[in-house]
Amino acid sequence: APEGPRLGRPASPQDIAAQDITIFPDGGGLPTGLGTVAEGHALYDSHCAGCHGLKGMGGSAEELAGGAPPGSPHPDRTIGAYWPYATTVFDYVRRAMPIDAPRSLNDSQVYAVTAYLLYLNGLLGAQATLDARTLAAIKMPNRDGFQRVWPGHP
Amino acid sequence: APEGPRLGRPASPQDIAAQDITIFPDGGGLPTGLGTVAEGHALYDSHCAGCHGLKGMGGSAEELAGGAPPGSPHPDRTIGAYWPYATTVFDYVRRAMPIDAPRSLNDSQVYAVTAYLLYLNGLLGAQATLDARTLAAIKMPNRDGFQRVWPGHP
Amino acid sequence: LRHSLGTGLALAGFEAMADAEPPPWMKTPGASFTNYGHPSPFEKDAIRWISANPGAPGNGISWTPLHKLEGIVTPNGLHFERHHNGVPRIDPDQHRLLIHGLVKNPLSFGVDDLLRYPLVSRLCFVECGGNSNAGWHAEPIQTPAGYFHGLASCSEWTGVPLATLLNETGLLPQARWLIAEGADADALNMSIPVEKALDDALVALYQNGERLRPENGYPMRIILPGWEAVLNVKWLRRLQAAQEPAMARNETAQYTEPQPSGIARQFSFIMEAKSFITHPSPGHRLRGPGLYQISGLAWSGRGKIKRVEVSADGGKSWAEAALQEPVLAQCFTRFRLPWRWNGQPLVLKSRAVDETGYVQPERSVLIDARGHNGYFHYNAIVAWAVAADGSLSHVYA
Amino acid sequence: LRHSLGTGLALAGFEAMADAEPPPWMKTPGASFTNYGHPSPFEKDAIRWISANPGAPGNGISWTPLHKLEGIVTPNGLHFERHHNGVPRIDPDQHRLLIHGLVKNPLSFGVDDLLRYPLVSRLCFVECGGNSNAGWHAEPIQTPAGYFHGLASCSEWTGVPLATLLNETGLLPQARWLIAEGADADALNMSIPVEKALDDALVALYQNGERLRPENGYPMRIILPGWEAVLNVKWLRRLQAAQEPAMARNETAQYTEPQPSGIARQFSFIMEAKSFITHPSPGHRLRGPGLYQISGLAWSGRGKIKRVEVSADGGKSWAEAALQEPVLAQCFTRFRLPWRWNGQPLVLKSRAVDETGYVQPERSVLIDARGHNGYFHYNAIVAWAVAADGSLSHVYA
Ligand code: HEC
Ligand code: HEC
Ligand SMILES: [Ca+2]
Ligand SMILES: [Ca+2]
Ligand SMILES: [Ca+2]
Ligand SMILES: [Ca+2]
Ligand SMILES: [Ca+2]
Ligand SMILES: [Ca+2]
Ligand SMILES: [Co+2]
Ligand SMILES: [Co+2]
Repeated sequence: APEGPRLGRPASPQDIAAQDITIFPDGGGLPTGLGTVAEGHALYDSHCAGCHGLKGMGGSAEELAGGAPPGSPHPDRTIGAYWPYATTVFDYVRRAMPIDAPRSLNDSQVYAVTAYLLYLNGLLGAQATLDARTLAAIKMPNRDGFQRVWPGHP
Repeated sequence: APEGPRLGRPASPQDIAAQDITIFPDGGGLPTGLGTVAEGHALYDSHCAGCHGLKGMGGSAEELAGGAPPGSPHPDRTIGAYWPYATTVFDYVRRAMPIDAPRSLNDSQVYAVTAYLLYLNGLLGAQATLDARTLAAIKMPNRDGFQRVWPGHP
Repeated sequence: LRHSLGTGLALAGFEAMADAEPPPWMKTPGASFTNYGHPSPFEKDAIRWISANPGAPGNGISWTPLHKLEGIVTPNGLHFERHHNGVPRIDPDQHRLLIHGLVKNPLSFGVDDLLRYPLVSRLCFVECGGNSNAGWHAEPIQTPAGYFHGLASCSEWTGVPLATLLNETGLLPQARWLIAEGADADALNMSIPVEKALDDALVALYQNGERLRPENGYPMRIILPGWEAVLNVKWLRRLQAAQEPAMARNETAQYTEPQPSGIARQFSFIMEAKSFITHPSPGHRLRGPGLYQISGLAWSGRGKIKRVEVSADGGKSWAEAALQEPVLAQCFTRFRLPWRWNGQPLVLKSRAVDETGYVQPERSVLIDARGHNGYFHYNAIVAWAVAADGSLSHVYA
Repeated sequence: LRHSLGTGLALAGFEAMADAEPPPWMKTPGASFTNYGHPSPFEKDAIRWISANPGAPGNGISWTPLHKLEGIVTPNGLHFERHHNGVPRIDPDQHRLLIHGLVKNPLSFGVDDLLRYPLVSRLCFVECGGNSNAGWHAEPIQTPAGYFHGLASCSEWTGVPLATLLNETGLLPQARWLIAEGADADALNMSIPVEKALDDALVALYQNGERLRPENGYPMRIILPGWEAVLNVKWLRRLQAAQEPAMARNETAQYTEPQPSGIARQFSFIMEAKSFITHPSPGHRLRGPGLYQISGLAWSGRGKIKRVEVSADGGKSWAEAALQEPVLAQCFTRFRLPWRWNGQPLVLKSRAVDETGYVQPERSVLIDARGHNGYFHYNAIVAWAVAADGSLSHVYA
C-alpha cells in the first residue's frame, strides 16, 4: 500500500470508549446496567409496538417473535427462530431502535426491551432480569444454523 | 461500421430546402432577395447597434468594423480585417442574429445588414445593393490569410 | 450559383426558406448557464424507483433505472440507494474516522486529512446482496428490468487504500476482522475480513469525479470491489479491528441465505457473475420485424467478464456478444449483439462467464441448489419473452 | 466480559457511553429517498464557474471545477458549457436529424429511430479549442486550476457510429466534408472532414449512462474523440455532405489561430497533449512540510498518454508519475506521484507525452512558435509556485 502522510490523531481510551458501541457475541462490549422483562414490556408497548405489533407480531415492521424454524417450507428470520446470538438484539436495538428516535433509550432500558423480546421468543422467563452476564450466557436455538461461506467461498 | 436497421425516412427536396440554410463561400445556398446599404444602416441601428455599437464599434458585443490587420502586434478578428469570405456574414447573421431574436429578419433584410457591415468595413460603396450575385463576387482582404492545418496536421 | 461547388445540388432558395418555420427553440435564446446541471425535463421517466417503509420513510431501497441507461457508468443522481434509516446530513468538519480495537496505535482521521492521502481510482460496481431477489418468487415479476436488477450501479470511486491507513495504525496479529460502522441513524455495522481490507478496500471520498453523494456515503464510505453492497459501509465513522466478527444484525438476521437443509449461508461476500439484457426488456416494445441491437450488462465480483452469450431461442443455441471496451475487473461490462427479429414469439436470454470460468447458472440450477428462501445472491439467467406484438415480459424459461 | 475474544481490549463500559453524545445525524432519521440525487450541501463550492455576456446571457462559457475533482469521470452536472445562445429546450419527439447534400439517399431520423441503432460507448474527453487560453496572456492568471483549464471534461459517451448512418444515406464520391448544424438559437454550424466522420465519430445519445444533458446537446450531438469541442456539434439537427467546408463563422472568424507571420491556422482540429496538476493547485494550501500526493490530469487528442513527468524544481529534474488505469485513447488520464515538501518555495510542473511521442511543450516554446495572438490551442506546461506559507500561485517559469 502507498505510504500515507501520518495525519491520524492518536485516540485515547476515553475517545474510543465514547464511540465504541460494538457488542460482540461473547458479550464483549456489553455495558453495565440491567432491565427486567416487565420493564421491557412497558417500554416495548409504548416505544415499539406501534411498528412491530403487540407481542412482536402483526405490525408494519419486522416481526420480532414467533416464526417458522430453519428448514421448514417457509422459514422466518425472527429472533427466536433464526438469530444465532442474543447479544445481537442488544447491539442492534441500542444503535438503531426505535427507528424514529435511535439512541434515545439508556443502556438499562435496552437491557429491558431486549429481555422482553427474548421473553416473547420463549428464551427468558416472565420474571427475568437481564444484564451483561445473563445476556452473554443465553444460547440461541439457531446458534449452529449457519455455515461460513467465507473464506472457503466455492 | 455496424449495420443499421435502415429507419431513415427519405427526405424530399422540399423537406431539405426548408431546413437547409448553409451558405457556401462560392455563394451556393444564397437565396433570392436583395438589400441596400441604406436599408441595412436603418436595420442595423435599430436591431444591432445596441450590442455592437453604432458603426460596428464600441459596443458590448464583438466589434464588426475596423480592427488591426493580421501580422500587426495586436491583430483583430473583425470582418474586414480577418474574415476570408463575405458569404460568412450572410450565413451567420441569418442563422444567429440578432442574438435576442434569431431568424427574425427576412432574407432581403439579411442582405441589407450584410451590405451595411461590408460598407462599414470599406468593402462596398454607400449606394451599393447586395444580392446573391454581388455578394458571392466580393473578395475579402484576408482571403488568403489562412493555412489549413488539416489534414497535414504537424 | 444554383450549382455550387459546395453543395453540388440545386437549391430551392428563398421561396422554400420562406415556407420553413424553424422550431421555436431556434428562434428564442435558450436557457442560461447553470452552476450544476440537471437532466432534460423530457427524461422524467429515468428515475430511481423508490420502495420505502411508510412507517419509516428512510428505510427501504431505490433502484437504478438500468433499462433506461446505456454504457457502464451510472450517473450519480441515479445510483441505487439502500438506507436503513435515511440519509444523514453530515457536516464534514464534524466527522472523523476512528480506527481502533486490535491495532497498535488507535488513530482518528478528519475528512481534510484523508483528502491529502494517496488516492486510488477504481471503476467498479456496487451491488446489493438482495439485488434481483424477485427472481426467487414463484411467479416472474413484471416490472422494468432496472426495477428488478437495479440494486446495482457502477461508478468511478476514488479513495484512500484502507491498507494505507492500517499501515499507520498497525494491526495486532490476532486481528482478523474489521468492524465498520456508519454515522447514520442506523449506525449500520458490518464485519469485514482483514484480508479484503488489506487487498483492495478503499475509503472512498469521490464518486464519478465529484465528492460522494449524501445518499452514497458522504463524506466517506468503504468500497470493497465485487463484494455485496452492505459491507461497503456508507458514512463510515469507525473501524474496529477484532478477532471475530461482531455478528451484527445485518450479518446474521439479514444478508444470510437460508437453504433447504436448514443451514444458512453466512459471510457470502462475493457477488457472483450476472448478466441481463437491458435493451430490449419489459416495458420496451419492438416496432415490428427487423434489425435490433441487443444490449445488456454483465459483471462479476470475481474479476473480469470473459464472455457473454445471448440466446434468442430460450437457451437452445447461443451466440457470443461483443464486449464493449474497457472490460475491467469487478466492473459493469456492456455487451451488445445485432439481432434480426422475424416477428415470431421467442425468448431472449443472456449468460455471463467470468475470467475464473464461472458460468451464470440457469434459474432451475440455482433454485435446486439454494431453494426458494435464500432471498439474497440471486444471479440466475434472466429470460425475456418477446410476443408477436413486440411487447416483452419476464418469464421463467 | 471485559476481556472478550472480540475486542481483546478492556472496554470503558457504561460510564464512558453515558458521556458520549452521538452526532445529531445518528439520533434522528435521515432524509428520504429521492428519484434523482444531488451533491451534498456542504460541497457548494464544487460548481461550474460561469462567464457569460450580460447583454446575451446564453452566450459564454462555464468551466468544470477540475481542482475539486478526482479520478477521470466528470459528473454530468459539472460538464463544462460553451453556448452561443443558450440551452434549447428541445422536445425529442419534435426533433429529427436530416442527412443530405452529396449523399445518395437523403434521410431523416427521429430520436426514437436512433435509439434502436447499434450503439458504441467511448470514454473520452471533450475540450474547447479555447481552453486554457489565459496562458497566452502576458501575466499568469490567478484563478483555481479548473477555472483556467476546465473547458475540458471527460465522460462515457454512447451513440450511433456516424459511419452507420452514412452507410444508409451513401456518400457521393465528391463528398469531402459534412457540415453539422445545431438546433439551438445560434444554429451553430461546423464543417467536419469525411475521414473523421467515417472513422470514430458518434451521434451521441447518452452521457455517463443517462441521456444527454440539455446543456450537452440533448437529444443528440456529435462526438469526435480528440477534436476540438466546437466540432462536436450539440443539438444536432442536420448533416450536409459537401465538397468544401462551409467556411462558417466559427471555422473562420473564430477557432482559427493568428500567428506572427499574419497567416492564421485553420482547421486545427486535434487537441494536442496537455497536462496540469490539479492537487495541489492555486486555492489549495499545503499544511506545512511533509508528504503530499501530487495528482493531475493528462490527455491527448492523438491517442493514449504514454508518460507524465512531474518536476518540483521548475523543470530542472523530472520524475515519472504513476498513471491510474484505465489509460484510454483520447481520454483523461489521472497521474499521481507522492511528494515530500520540505517547506521551501519551489515550482511544480507536469509534462505529458503521448503515444505518438509528442511532448507537451514549455510555454516559451509554444509562444515562440505561435506568438501571443493565437487564443486557441494553448497546451503548454503549467507551473505552480509553492510559497513558504504553503500557498500556491500560477507562474510562468
Ligand atoms: C417507527 C417504526 C418503528 C419503531 C417505533 C420501532 N421499530 Fe424496530 N424496526 C422498524 C423497521 C422498519 C425495521 C427494519 C429495519 C431495517 O431493515 O433496516 C425494524 C427492525 C427492528 C429489529 C430487527 C428485526 C429483524 O428481524 O431484523 C428489531 C430487533 C427491532 N426493530 C426492535 C425494535 C424495538 C425494541 C423498538 C422499540 C424500542 C423498535 N424496534 C421500534 C421499525 C420500527
Ligand atoms: C443582444 C445583443 C446582440 C444583438 C442585438 C446583436 N448581436 Fe450580433 N453578436 C452578439 C454577441 C454576444 C455575439 C458573439 C456571439 C458568439 O460569439 O457566439 C455577436 C456576434 C455577431 C457577429 C460575429 C462577430 C464576430 O466577430 O465573430 C456578427 C457579424 C453579428 N453579431 C452581427 C449582428 C447583426 C447584424 C445584428 C442585428 C441584425 C446583431 N449582431 C445583433 C450580440 C448581439
Ligand atoms: Ca413464515
Ligand atoms: Ca486590436
Ligand atoms: Ca435553401
Ligand atoms: Ca473542511
Ligand atoms: Ca463502550
Ligand atoms: Ca419519444
Ligand atoms: Co451475502
Ligand atoms: Co482549432
